[in-house]
Amino acid sequence: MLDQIVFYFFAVLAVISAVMVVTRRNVVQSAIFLITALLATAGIFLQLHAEFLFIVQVILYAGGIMVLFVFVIMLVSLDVSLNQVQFNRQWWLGLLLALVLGAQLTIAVAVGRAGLPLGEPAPAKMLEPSTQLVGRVLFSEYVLPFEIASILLLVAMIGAVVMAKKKI
Amino acid sequence: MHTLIEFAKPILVPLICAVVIVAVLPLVAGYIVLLERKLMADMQARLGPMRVGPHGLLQPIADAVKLLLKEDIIPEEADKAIFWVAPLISVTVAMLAMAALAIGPWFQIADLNIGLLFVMGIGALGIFGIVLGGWSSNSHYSLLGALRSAAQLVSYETAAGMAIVGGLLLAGTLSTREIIQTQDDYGVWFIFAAPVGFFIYAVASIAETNRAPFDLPEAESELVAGYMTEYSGFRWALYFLAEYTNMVVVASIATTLFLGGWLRPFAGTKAFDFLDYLPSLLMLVFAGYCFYRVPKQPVKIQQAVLAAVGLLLILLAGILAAPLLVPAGSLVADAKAGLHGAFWFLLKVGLYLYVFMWLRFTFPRYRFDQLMHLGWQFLVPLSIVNVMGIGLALVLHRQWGWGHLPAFGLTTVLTLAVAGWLAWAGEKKEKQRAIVGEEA
Amino acid sequence: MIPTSHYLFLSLGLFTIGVIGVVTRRNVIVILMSIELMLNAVNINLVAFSRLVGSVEGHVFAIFIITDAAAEAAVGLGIIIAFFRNRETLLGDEMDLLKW
Amino acid sequence: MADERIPFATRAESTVLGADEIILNMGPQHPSTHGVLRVKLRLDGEKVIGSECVIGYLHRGVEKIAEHRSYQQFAPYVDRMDYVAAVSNGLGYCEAVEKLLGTEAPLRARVIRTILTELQRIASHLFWLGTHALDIGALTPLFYCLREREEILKIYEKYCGARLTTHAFRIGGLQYEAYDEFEKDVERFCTPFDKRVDEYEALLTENRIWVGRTRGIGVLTAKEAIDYGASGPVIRASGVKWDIRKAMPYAAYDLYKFEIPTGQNGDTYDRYIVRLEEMRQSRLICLQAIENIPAGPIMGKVGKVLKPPPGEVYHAIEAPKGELGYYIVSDGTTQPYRVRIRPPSLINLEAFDKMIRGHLVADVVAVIGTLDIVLGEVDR
Repeated sequence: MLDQIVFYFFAVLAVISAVMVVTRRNVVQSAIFLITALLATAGIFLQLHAEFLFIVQVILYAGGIMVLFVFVIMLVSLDVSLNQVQFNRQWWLGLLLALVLGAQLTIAVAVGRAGLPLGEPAPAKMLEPSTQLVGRVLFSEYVLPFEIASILLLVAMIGAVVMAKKKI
Repeated sequence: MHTLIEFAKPILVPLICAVVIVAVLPLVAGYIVLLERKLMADMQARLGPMRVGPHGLLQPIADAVKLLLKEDIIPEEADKAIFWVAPLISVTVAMLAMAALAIGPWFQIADLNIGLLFVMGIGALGIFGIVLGGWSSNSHYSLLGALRSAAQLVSYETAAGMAIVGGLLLAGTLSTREIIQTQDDYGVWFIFAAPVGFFIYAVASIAETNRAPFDLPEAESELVAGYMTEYSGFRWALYFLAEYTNMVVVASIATTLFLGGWLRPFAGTKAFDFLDYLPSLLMLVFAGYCFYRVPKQPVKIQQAVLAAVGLLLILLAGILAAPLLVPAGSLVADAKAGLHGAFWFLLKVGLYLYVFMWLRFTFPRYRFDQLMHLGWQFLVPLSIVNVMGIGLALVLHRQWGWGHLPAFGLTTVLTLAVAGWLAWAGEKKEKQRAIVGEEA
Repeated sequence: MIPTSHYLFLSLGLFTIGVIGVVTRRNVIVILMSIELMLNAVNINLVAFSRLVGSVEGHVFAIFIITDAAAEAAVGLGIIIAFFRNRETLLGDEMDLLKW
Repeated sequence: MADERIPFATRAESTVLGADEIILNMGPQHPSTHGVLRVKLRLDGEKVIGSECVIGYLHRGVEKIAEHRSYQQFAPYVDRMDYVAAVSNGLGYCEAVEKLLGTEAPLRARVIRTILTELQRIASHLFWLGTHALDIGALTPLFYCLREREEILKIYEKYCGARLTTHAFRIGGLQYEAYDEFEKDVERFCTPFDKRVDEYEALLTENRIWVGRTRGIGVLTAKEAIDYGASGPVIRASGVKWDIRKAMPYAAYDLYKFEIPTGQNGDTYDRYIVRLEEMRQSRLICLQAIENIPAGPIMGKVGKVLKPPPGEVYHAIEAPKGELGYYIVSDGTTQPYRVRIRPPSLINLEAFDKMIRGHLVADVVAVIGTLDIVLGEVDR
């Protein structure tokens, strides 16, 4: 019961925040709603017993990436963009295509859901200390992707510095 | 009835703990402020608050009432909604971080298996309160203060995180409870195994809580009050509460990870069991001092308040002593772990905070670029070296069978050598820069 | 018990909202944020399936996606800053130069 | 200073990133502009690329008031200029008028004047040290300094009844004879004062953060210092051995031995060292002076109504902040025709822009602090 309440609460919160992200005029408000959406997702992770991912989501996504966003939003001027038209001229076309995509996915899931068993088939015991488990898998089977990801981060860091610096 | 209690038990205990924390924390923060003012006064050859209550003991309450009654000013051009929400974010996040901390073996809201990571991560969200507050005030000072603050927090979180990783390598777990248990098993606090890590965390935690000498975001003489410039009254008080809660949180992390949490000094040694009486004795000494000062108070009511404080301390002493005096096996004797654990934990937190304050009264403020230099060019490399050193020590100890002392001694010396080299190189570079600067 | 398909519906809902944001908004920062939303939706999917199958590999991939999102945000925001510095605008449809 | 570098149009929409430079207005209500100085800073990020000081918020027309007061009546007004060193202001004014009259105060009066002025120098420097350290973030030195300053103010209070705006001297000498315990009080203050200065030094001089915050900040070379007309500790820290007490001795300074401390780099750290050393030297002067205060009258032969012969005079003294000069023109009446005051704070402040350029916002307060300005004196 509690499980259901938690899930649906966070799901509704995430969807509402997501809608707010794309509709708000003020970018700062968009960013705040994005943070809420991300935190709601983190809550869903917690409900799925993915504690480590929950905290990664909070630290990295909400605490790291979004700080970057908020930082940049504050650095660039807002007053001008507040008065501009917020949507593309062909917004209806985009919306249409996006909705078509959404409909396709919905149909796909709706059709295929019969093949999906209900959740929670895995023994809960095995998943309990997910931190250790994730660590073990990450550093044994996925060591190469892990290292590649670190290289990616390094490259991104250098790229960001090169991009943002006035003169090098 | 019985089933109801059984059903409610797993929820009830954390709930009570949570309510206690939320209810008591503002009071504690107020008294930390009083303590800080008194200590500052003592170090600066003056008296500090003396008027409200005996020795200013009721000052925090008076301050709180004043702040509640103050006008809540919102700047005309401010982004009102965000201006409202920002302090709330700060406070909520700071209090949420307390959830995973184990204040004594009995008092903990939730023993998460990501414990320490949770505290760190939730603490990282506090930055939004600062940044949004600074931005929404629509003032240059606030914005600059907020940006500085954000940059500072992000920078020093790296160093603090790496320092914590060092400690976690030793503990092998993230749960706060198990970390302390591990230190009990080892028979040594991690500060002795990883002194450099503790040092890094201490410095970084001061910077993270925006305390002097790293209090640039609210550098009064430069940016007025940083991100809090436009805040007043209760909202300002919320920021203040968040700041002091954060101090308690980082002190608790340091206590848990490096200072042995709720463990008594020499917890494993029977010969030092007399230390169990120390808490009660300490309380009695304080109580005695209170009673000694009672006749010297000028007003009746002040005498009464001071006597009440003394009685409270005696009561505490009694509570702390009771488990030692009754025979083992009864419920009261079992309470020893919880009560004394909480006492030692809080004592260590208090000492850590004392060092915070001491530093604040002694040092001038860093400049922003110096702060960044210290963070990125000294603390971050050193913390990485520290992690490698601890890893090396663990390999030496576990796989090569070295003793604790040679393994950790060697790596600590190595780490210190790297620290010395880093400091020396930084100095040299600084000098070169100065020379180039003069020529240019 | 919550059926796994509910997670999928939530995920695709968030994803679609993200797509709508990307294709309709003009502000580059909002577009970037919508992309983050889409990545986030994918994460829910991965974790839900990971729960279904009973392994943690989904978590590992979610971590990789978060890493990727961080890298993307860093570079993307760097580009936005550089662009804003030169053109003083944040509108995506005015980004019509390949170099300056 | 007042050139048109900064068009001070507040660009409300200017952002930190959007514009290449932002303009930050510091003051007049700002905790560390020492009163009501307003500084307009042109910033590139956090780097100062230009500045302009806006003064006059405390202008009271002191010089104009002088033209409508008799010579004696004007004396209390000068105390209100540099209110943390009121005694020095009074000394300069009294000596200038005496010079105009062609008389000199008796030796006893001059010695007591010297003692009080040197105590004032210590008090002024103490106050400077406390606030300067506070600006840079060290809280504690302020209270140590105020503790010692309090002793000096107590001596003043005993001597003339006032602590801040003392009006201690009269034209022609002194109004009050030194009270009975005067020497003892001064000695009781001076003897342990050396240790007290050591205490401040222990807190600051070797402190890495303090050195980092002050060394190389606000550099003024010897030539620049001379060009800007700087004086006092500001010019001495640049390596120029210029002290009016030695160059053109007044009061009783020619009787005593003391050193002129100088620095080499002319940066904030050197000015700090120079001022600390000056406090030590002032203490030595006081100790020498109280050993032997000559007996005799304290008031010279000056009439009740002062009518100096027509003419003009310029007299400068070494006030704690630098050369404090009085230029007085007399037309033979009881009131001065014109009084012009050369306030050291104002002249030193003119070097501010030169000193701050290229440094960071945080250094602004350090540089304002190191100049040791008092706005009452800058604006008059």
